[in-house]
Amino acid sequence: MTATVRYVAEDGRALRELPLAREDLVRGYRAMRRARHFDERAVTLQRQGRLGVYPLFRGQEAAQVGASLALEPHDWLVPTYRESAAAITHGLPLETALLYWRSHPAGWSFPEHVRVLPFYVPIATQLPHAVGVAHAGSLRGEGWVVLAFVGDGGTSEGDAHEALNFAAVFSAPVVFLVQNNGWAISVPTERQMRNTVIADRAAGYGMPGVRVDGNDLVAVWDVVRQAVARARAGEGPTLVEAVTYRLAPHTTSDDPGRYRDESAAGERERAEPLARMRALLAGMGAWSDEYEEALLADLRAEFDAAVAAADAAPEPAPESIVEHVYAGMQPDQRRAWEALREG
Amino acid sequence: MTATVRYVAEDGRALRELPLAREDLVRGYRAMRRARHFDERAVTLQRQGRLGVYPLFRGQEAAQVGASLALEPHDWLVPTYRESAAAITHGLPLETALLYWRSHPAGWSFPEHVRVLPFYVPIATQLPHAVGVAHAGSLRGEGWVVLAFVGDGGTSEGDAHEALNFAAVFSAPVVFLVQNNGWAISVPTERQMRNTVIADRAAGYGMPGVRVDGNDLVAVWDVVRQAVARARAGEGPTLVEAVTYRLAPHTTSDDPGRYRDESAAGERERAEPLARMRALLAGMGAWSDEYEEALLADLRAEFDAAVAAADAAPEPAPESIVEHVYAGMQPDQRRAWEALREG
Amino acid sequence: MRAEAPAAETGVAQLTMVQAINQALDQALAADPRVLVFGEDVGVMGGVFRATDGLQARHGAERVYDTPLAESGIVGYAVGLALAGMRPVAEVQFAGFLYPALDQVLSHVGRYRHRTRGRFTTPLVVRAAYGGGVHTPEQHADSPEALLAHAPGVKVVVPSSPARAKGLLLAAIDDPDPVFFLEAIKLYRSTREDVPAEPYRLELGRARVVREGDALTLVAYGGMVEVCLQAAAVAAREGVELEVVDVETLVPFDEATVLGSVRKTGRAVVVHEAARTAGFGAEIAARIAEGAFFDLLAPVARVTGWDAPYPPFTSVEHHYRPDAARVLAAVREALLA
Amino acid sequence: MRAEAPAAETGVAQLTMVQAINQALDQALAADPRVLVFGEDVGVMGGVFRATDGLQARHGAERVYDTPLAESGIVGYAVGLALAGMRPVAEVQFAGFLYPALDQVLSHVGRYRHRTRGRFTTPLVVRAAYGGGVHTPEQHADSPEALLAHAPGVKVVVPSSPARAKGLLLAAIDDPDPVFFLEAIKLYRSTREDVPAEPYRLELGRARVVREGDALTLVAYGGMVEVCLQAAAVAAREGVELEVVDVETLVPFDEATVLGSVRKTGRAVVVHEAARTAGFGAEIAARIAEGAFFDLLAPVARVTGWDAPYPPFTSVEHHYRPDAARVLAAVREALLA
Ligand SMILES: Cc1ncc(C[n+]2csc(CCOP(=O)(O)OP(=O)(O)O)c2C)c(N)n1
Ligand SMILES: Cc1ncc(C[n+]2csc(CCOP(=O)(O)OP(=O)(O)O)c2C)c(N)n1
Ligand SMILES: [Mg+2]
Ligand SMILES: [Mg+2]
Repeated sequence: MTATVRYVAEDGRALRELPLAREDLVRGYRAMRRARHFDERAVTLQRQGRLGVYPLFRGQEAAQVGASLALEPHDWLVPTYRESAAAITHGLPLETALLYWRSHPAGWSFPEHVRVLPFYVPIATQLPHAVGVAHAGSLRGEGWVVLAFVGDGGTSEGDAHEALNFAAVFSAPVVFLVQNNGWAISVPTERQMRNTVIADRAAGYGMPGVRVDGNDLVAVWDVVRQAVARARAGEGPTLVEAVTYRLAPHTTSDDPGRYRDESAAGERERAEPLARMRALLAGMGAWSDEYEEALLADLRAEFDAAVAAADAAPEPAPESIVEHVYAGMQPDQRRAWEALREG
Repeated sequence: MTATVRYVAEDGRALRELPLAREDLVRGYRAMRRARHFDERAVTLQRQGRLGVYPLFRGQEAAQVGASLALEPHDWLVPTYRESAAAITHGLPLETALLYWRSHPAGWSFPEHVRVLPFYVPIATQLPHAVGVAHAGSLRGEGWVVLAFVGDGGTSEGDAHEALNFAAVFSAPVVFLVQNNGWAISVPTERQMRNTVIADRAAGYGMPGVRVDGNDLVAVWDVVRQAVARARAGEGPTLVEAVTYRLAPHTTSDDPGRYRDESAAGERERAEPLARMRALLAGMGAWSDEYEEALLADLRAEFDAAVAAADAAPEPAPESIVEHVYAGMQPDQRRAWEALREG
Repeated sequence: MRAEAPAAETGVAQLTMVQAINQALDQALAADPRVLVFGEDVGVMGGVFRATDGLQARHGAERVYDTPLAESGIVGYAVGLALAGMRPVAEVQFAGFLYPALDQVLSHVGRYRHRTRGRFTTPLVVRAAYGGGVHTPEQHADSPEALLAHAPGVKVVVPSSPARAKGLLLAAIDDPDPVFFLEAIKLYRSTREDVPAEPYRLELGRARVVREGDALTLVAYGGMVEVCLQAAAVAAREGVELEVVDVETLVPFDEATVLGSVRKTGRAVVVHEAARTAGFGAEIAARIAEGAFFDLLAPVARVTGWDAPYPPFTSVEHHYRPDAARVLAAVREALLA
Repeated sequence: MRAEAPAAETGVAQLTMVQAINQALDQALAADPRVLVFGEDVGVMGGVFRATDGLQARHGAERVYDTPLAESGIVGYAVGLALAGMRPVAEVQFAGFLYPALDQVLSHVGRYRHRTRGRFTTPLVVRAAYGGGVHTPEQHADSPEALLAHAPGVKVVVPSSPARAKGLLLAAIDDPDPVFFLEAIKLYRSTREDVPAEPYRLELGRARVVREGDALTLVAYGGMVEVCLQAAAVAAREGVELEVVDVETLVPFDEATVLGSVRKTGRAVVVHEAARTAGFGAEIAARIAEGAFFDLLAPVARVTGWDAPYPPFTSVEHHYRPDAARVLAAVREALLA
């Protein structure tokens, strides 16, 4: 059974020498804080009816942010629906993310320079795409690496298996990041699989498997950084399992009280990643309440601006729903387009 | 990396104490010889135009027969198209097998008492069925175990993964027998997967994985017998990898000269399972040329009778192609049936 | 650990469709020990729509349980259970997530009986929520009934109301053939109707005239029946009586009832929310045009989703799904022809 | 290690369809470094039908290669390659093995452009052998074109001859949209035809009148075009001139050409070998019945595979696939109407 990589204890103590420079630790914390702020504000917007169904990531900031920080800007990030934190860390504008969750078309066309594939719904189907993008990069000598996310539940789908095998066979520069957050909606990892150490699957595919404390930003960042380096050096894929916890409901529509004991939530909250990182930084003298306040003020301003920009996006026209079906509009779509335009 | 279980050396020497009684060793050899005879005669029939495309199993007799002998009659066998040897060992009448490969409907309706699912074509799709049959058995307390076959190539399909995971989660009484015969048509196992030790995948699913010399009847039989016992005792599934070799073309339509060096065939033939077993028995004084002759005479007679019975099967009526679509004939099929009957 | 038995099975109650489905499952589990109910989140949680709410508590975790997150596995595993004599009732959360299972559907579910000449059969039910109209996330509003209808050997049932859903589901579970049971999300909770408390079965393979009229026949199923009835109510105010046929079972298709209606009215508009091209409406229209040709006074029109994916864009998604206005526009055109 | 360059690209040669396809792939690989050819057994072996014969030797194992045995993986991986700017051309050995990939097709291939408003596109080609008539094993004779046609965003092309196959395949590889390219197994080697040696492209989305006539229109594609031409030849001997339209591109469908022909002849018979119910013939028949209603003199008939799986039973399988006799029987009925 694979051991779990960890650098920082739950109380914020460094367990051994940290592989990251002080500035990086601060940068990592700031990015996590930014993500948490996004999540909290997004939930508020959702309650106000200003976003659609929103999948929260509370508790998974270290896993998502740590992994994303290991990328270069020209690397690709392949998220699931839950990876808003990862996506904004890798450059997706907040405004775009908000419009996405508002199900506004302007949120679905990610800016040209942002190397993030769109969030998607059908579980695990993005993983073969990740392998294709990665392999295209090595065939063309692009030097990019692909970071592909999937959940514990998602590992059960056939596509997860096929993608892992393709990646290994083609030695594709891709890092699979499984966030084992304990739940697939109401199904706990123990009922999803018999061996809940997902990193143990890597050996079967002939790739390295690493299990990391997914609430330890330092550990995730470092493990993924090494996996990215391997991929970039042409040594092929890695399977990283980040053990974390979905502190929140599955989405804003979910009521976890129906299937799990929410009274244990307090204990879980103690293991959450932000407090740990903040304690580490505070212990090093690298963070303070004043810093926190200043950061929050910045984040509020940034988010407010993003909301304002999102609100300014023009309403889509009815006929837009039959645009972009093919590169050129075909007769059937043309007919539909005209009918929709007439109203 | 998993070690390979072996009891009998290629030259027929016992490498350690054998776990099978002398009568069983003889029974095993006789069953393999019977299978080989079937295969050889089937190829001849195919060349005469009296069978359709036929997937040979030459070289895989120990894997198929050894595994099947580990079953009780009330256990289920779930074959791929290549498992004629396994199927006839588990009780499928030769006549039915021949009619199957003649693509005659009478060969597709296996006798009621024979617990063999039909041969099938779409790779790996039978594995979830095997889990369902197994789980049904444990839910109803039937006490049956399911032996499910798949090839090295077949392990790449998503269904293989989903079935292994379901089996582990439901602790279903099923034994997965992967025949790693080196090839998936023209694709060698090394290009099918990066780690060619398929048994290494078992750990990821939380089930035991065993690699066995698939050309050693004793080893296969014993390993599968243990796996069946575990399953029957409620301890869940096992993944057995039998390492063997497809000595023959993929099917009677295939020309392996297009993709592999057939000059190395002699060396491969030396590792084939029948000679090894015969040498073992001969060394023990349990087999002789006379026994062999007598057995062959029996097998010829049995096969001739099966061919005769198969030849006597009445030609299907044209309208039969729209029968058995639903339990009761529905209007659309009725219309088709009448049109076909009128001709 | 089993919870108390459900209330006595007499009388009627006003139920939503999801409640009626829950009751059908409950009664099937109680009546037949071979019945198993499984899928993603159907156990403790009771299903994303609560269709299996309380069933695990009442019938035990051996008969009502969660599976891993893998639809091909779910349907393939159901095939195995059925082959071995069980009566599996699988839930796939949304019909758009049936796609990974289509290989099992096309390769096995519909083929097993035919290829084995009746030796092996797969009496199973797969339930899935389909269709739009309630602002679900992307791919949660798909309507893939035409794909299933093109798999010979498979039956396809799409109920249009609580009482029909209950009786059809109980019939589907008893049916010797595999049945895909598509439940319009829009109908799950939108209306209630009197549903008899005792178990009852409604015959599969029968279309129904749900409103009589002489001017034109509207042919629909599932969530579109209500839309057609709305349209018919509007038309009636203008003195035009539209007949509405609820197909209910897509396969086997009840051609006689549909043609009977069209022969009477001389005009037909077929309505569904799936995309138009190669949708099931094409099959219905083709059959009408062939079988009722000499009685037709106007071309058979189709009012359907457009030839585009169901749009994931909330503020405009309602332009995709047919509504009474679009149906009436087609009716008007057909009446002028 | 690259083999010699192919012969100079001038003149014409009598090629089988599989040779014409091989040539198209060869020329696409030569012309565009973004083109990749992959699938099961396409590398060293050159494909189960030899469509990729010699391509790996000529273009290198980096551009022509085997994949693991997993069709969902193949198509999903192709999506990724296309997203990243390559022009993947995947082979799926038989169309019946596309089923595991349908999730990728329905969830992604046809949806990516639409959902991302054109930001991401998936210009890829998936080739697959389809159809019966040559005694292939079970599930090797399936015709799933209707399933693909019901995935908006996907184009579906079914060539009917060597020369058409070459030009359509080169156009498909260049096309900015994903194209499913179904090749009738029956046609792979059955006939030869003059095929220009140089690369050329035939426009997608155009049906063709391949034989003119005035009595009735036969509408078909792929392997059924030849059957319709045979039927037309027989009818001509009896003095009845049938028009034959080769649909060629199922999606986007060239309604104008098909309707134009039917408006002229007043009668139509649609022919395909897939099962009838919810087959693509329903779409064609529905469009004709709607669009040419006032010119129709007889109901639009469909001659198709029966509503059953393609039978795996060799001695009777030919009763499944439409032949000239069945087409002529439908023609006769339509002419009497
Ligand atoms: C193919 C498919 N099946 C089912 C669903 C419904 N569904 C959405 S999220 C989810 C659970 C996913 O769990 P996991 O992979 O662990 O990711 P997490 O939600 O925990 O981030 C399910 C079943 C889906 N979106 N796609
Ligand atoms: C879904 C599917 N894809 C492709 C094929 C074509 N095919 C038939 S056998 C085969 C190779 C199988 O290899 P393996 O699983 O190793 O079994 P073996 O033939 O060696 O017994 C392939 C690709 C198929 N039958 N089904
Ligand atoms: Mg999870
Ligand atoms: Mg093999």
